[in-house]
Amino acid sequence: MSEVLLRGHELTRRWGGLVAVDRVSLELERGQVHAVIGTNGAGKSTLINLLSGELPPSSGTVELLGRDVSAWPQPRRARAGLGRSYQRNTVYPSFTVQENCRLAAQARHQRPWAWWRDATACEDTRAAAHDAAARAGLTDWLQVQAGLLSHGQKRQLEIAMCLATGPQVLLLDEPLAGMGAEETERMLGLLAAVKAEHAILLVEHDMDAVFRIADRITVMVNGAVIASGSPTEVRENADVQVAYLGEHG
Amino acid sequence: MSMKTIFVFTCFAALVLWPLSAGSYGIDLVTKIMIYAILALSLELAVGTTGLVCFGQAGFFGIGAYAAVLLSPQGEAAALWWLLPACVVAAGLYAMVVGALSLRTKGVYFIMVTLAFAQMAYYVVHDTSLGGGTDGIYLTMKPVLGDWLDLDKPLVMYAFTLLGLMLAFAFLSLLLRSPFGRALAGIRVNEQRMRATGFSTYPYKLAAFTLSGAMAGFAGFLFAVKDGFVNPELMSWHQSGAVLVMIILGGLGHLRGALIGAFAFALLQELFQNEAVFGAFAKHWHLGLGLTIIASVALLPRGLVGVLGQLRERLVGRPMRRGAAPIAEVRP
Amino acid sequence: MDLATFLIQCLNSLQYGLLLFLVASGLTLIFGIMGVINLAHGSFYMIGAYMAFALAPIVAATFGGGFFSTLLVGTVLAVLMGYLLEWAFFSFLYEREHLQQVLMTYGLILVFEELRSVLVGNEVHGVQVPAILSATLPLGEVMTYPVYRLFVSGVCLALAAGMWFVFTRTRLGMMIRAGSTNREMVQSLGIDIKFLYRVVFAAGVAIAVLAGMVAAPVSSVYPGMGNQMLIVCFVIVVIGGIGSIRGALLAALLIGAVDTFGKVLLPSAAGVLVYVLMALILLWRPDGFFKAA
Amino acid sequence: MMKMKRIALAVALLSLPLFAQAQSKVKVGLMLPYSGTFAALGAAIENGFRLYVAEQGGKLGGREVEFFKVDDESDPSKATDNVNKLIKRDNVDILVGTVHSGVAMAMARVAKDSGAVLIVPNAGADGVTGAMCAPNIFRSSFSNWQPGYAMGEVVAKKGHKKVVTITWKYAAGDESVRGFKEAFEKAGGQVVKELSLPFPNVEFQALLTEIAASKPDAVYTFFAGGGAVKFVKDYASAGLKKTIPLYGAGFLTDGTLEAQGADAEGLLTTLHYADSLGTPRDNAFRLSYAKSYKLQPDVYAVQGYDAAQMLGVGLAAVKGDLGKKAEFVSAIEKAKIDSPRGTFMLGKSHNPVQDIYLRQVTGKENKLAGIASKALADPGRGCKL
Repeated sequence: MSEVLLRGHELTRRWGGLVAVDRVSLELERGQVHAVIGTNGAGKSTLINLLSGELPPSSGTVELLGRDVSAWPQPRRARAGLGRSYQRNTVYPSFTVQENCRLAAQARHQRPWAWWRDATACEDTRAAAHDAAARAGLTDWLQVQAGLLSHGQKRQLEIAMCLATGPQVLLLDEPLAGMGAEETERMLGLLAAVKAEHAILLVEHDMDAVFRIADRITVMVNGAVIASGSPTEVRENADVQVAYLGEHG
Repeated sequence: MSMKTIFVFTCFAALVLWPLSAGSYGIDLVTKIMIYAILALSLELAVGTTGLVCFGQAGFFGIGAYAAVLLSPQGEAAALWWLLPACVVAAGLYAMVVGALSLRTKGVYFIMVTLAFAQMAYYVVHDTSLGGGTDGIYLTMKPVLGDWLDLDKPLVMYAFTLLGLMLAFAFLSLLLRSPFGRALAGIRVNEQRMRATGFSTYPYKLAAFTLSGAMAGFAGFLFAVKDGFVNPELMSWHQSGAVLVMIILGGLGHLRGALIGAFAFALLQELFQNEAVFGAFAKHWHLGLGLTIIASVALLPRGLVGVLGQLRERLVGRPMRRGAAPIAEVRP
Repeated sequence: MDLATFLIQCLNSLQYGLLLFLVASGLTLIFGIMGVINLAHGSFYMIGAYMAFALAPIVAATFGGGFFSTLLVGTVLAVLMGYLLEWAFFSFLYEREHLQQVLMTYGLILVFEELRSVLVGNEVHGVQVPAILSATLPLGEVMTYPVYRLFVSGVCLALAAGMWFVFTRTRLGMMIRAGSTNREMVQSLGIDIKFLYRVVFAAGVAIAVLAGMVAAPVSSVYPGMGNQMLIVCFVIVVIGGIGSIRGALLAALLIGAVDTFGKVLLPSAAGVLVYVLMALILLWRPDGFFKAA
Repeated sequence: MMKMKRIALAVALLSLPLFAQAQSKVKVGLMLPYSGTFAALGAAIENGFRLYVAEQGGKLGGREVEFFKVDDESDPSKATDNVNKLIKRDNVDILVGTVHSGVAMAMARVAKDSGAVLIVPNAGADGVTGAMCAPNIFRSSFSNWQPGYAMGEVVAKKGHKKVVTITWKYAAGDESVRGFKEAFEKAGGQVVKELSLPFPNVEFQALLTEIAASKPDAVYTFFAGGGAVKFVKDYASAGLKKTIPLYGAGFLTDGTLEAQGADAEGLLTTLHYADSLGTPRDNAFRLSYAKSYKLQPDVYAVQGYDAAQMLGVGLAAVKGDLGKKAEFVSAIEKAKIDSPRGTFMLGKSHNPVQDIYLRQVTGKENKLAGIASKALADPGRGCKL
């Protein structure tokens, strides 16, 4: 049966008088890609920030692997298996691909006290890093400085860094932004390949891609959920057609 | 062996051989510069490595120096084996308190809070009789280690300082390669990302800041022992500013930069003050120093460390293999 | 402290606070909008004071004017100087790390201070209070209050009002505010950001120079006077919130009060009070009173 | 030809050590502030020193004088290195310096350790000829205690009972006020309030209000340089000058009168020098100084001049041979220094025992108004000479 890894319950975030996220509840299951779509400013990124712990919610709770993690700071949630990527490229440009992944993998085995040890000599983090890079299709680029990668490769590296932390849940903020057709294909293939073991939340603007890959779709307008269901249900939902799809023609 | 390693080894070899050719003044001068190099290294750990721009390093330096004087018993020499660690711990403790509080702030605000805490230390010794007030206080007996280490002899002091510098450098080199150091590097470039990856960044930053302060305290201890005299001016913001200038001049993000910067800054002062070179104009040596600094900013965007790379680019047109990553944003 | 003394002390703190604001406002402008940590700001204040001293005879000889003509000439020169300095020393630095600018301004401090020594010398000088402002008002039984100090406060208030007006009511102010929040956006709006920065820098320098000139008759003119001002100005800018004019005003008045009453009530801790205050405020509000406009 | 040459060579070789003895220069290291707040003082001291040497034909004790200069920047944290620059790099025989007390304390420390002769031409820190005193450390100026003590006697004699003191919170100010208080309270007066503000803060208004509120009979103050200018002007413009007499240590009105203008007019201060002593010795000195430098001398120039005199006395006694340190020292100790300020001798702790003058500002000069304390000797507390 399906296994819920992350559950957001009645999450709300207010900025002064503005409600950026309004009582949003959702569940992420292992093996599923759950897409959140909505216009700019609909509150999608804020939702990711609430789930990952980057922002404290005004109200509502987050449950990770059955535990209430609402009070946990972001790093603790991350170590407990919550990985996220960012809209902007956040890879470390002066590090190589391998170092980027290794640094991410290190989050699980931090060993900060071992000041005499060479970070690169740490076998388990090295293995995790190589594994993550391989799954993201970057094995050939391991020794290349991240700043020199193409845009698509940087996005892949983002995913690889997420994977390197050994997460259960992946929160991906527009992984396809700014990609060409070929790069998009590669990324979708990558997501399809990793989804079996993870629960994935996908915030994305590329509708074709979303409807191709998503198992569930949640539509947000002005911070609130107006529809949620399978791609077919969402496609046929009248509110969605008016509020969102209609505009796009 | 990389160019980097060769450079560092050459430098240290030169420092080891220096007393053979230098007079007693040369030995004193280089001892002083090496103490400042340790101070610069300590700041490099905070600023260049972790991205914490500390404008109060002189506070920790001064606390190390004052601790050396105040903890020494009256009329007899203290034992080095406990005095040195005590000074380092004193400075480190203060750094820990300052860091614990000031790490709540970011950017320029952080710069100013660290300055504030250094100024507090400054005024405590300046305005109270605790440490002799404005006239400063003497360290009458230099610390000893058994009978065989006499820090009163300039050559012994030189060797001791050089050893300290080497150990500091080696320690930091190892530290930066270690998991801890890599995490600091990550925090410098993008702290948010590090948190999202699972690093609780606050303890990392606090640890780095405390280490940095403790190392500055070590430099302060050496300073007090070398001069036998400490004064509130050790903690003044001019000192903090000067060390910051050293590491920027040398090139941020490199341990070598701190070394080069400390030497360049001190030697430039020596040069422009030298009457044999500049005659009557030596009196206006600030002008020469200032213009040189301005020129170096204009011409050497990566600091003195980057000079070779820049030359190579100019000659061969090949980009550096590894550009220095930008320092954490200072802008609000 | 009886009530009369207390009120006089309040007046003192207000007057000192306003003077501090005058110097600090130029710094917060440059700091907040251009992101330049300008260590040389104190030097501009010093240059202003020396201008009031050194320009006066020259201005008197050429234009036959007095103190106010000197102010005018000095301000014009300051704008020119700021404009040229930005072009020569800062225009190529915006793409670099901010610490490079710190190094640059540190170099400028050394150069300005030494040029001062070469050109004007190292003596202490006084600047005459202009005759029409040299009167004093009685205050309490034994004290009098010089009219010139009131004039200084007046200049500060006028400047505060002027800056508020420029910021909120003019196109230039709009561009400046936009430029401080988003450089790229301003450029895409077709505004020449380079020119804008140059204007802001010139304005910041001019304000500091003006502050120095106005303060010269009460502060006198001596080597090292700029560096004394520098740190307290940074304290004000940071407490107030970088780039915030009203924050700087509030912070300056606060520092004025702490300094004034600290000396009287807690003389043994007077030096450290300002820094304790700054640390406390920043721990309470890590971004100062007001975030930049 | 060959023979001539050989003889010449032999003579040259023979006379070499002799010549060397007579011709080698005595190296004087001047460690003074050449930049920063005290730069003008450093220049005056050097001028005074060089003037005396020039008057002696460029020679002291039969040896030519060679100068080495180091800018001490008035920064005590660099002081030890700067002294070492003179001692170890330039191998100077004599150290002269400096203005800033903290720097002087560092110099005293090095002098004490290394045995080098140090003559302090200004810094008044009591400790230099107190706890730090040593046979090889001399002072040609004053101790902070001296003018303060003298003024304490003067103010008491004027019949003032309650006095407020105000100064910067730093060693020189504290020591001066302590000297004042000692004499003033011994004579039955009372210091009702000791005001201070952090160095180098110059915002006096709050404290002036405080003075006005406590209405003392008089105010005693120690300020110097820019702070002195501003204090005197603020004091006058606060209207206090008319109601509460202001007395100060001499630096309040030395080198600052031009800037203080009319606000300083009539002020009484105590110092070991005044602008118009009118003695033949002083007149000659002032004329000679004005001729050489196109400047009027001040107390700093006198102190520099006398530092050179003291050195001259010592060198003459040993005929230029600094190896005879004990004789050198005792010659200076016994000497009557024929200073422009009036003849003085050194006390046990090597600080001048000198008349402290009461001066009144008239025009742009510190005119002599009497002798505040005759042959006043610093107590040299803590000195074990």
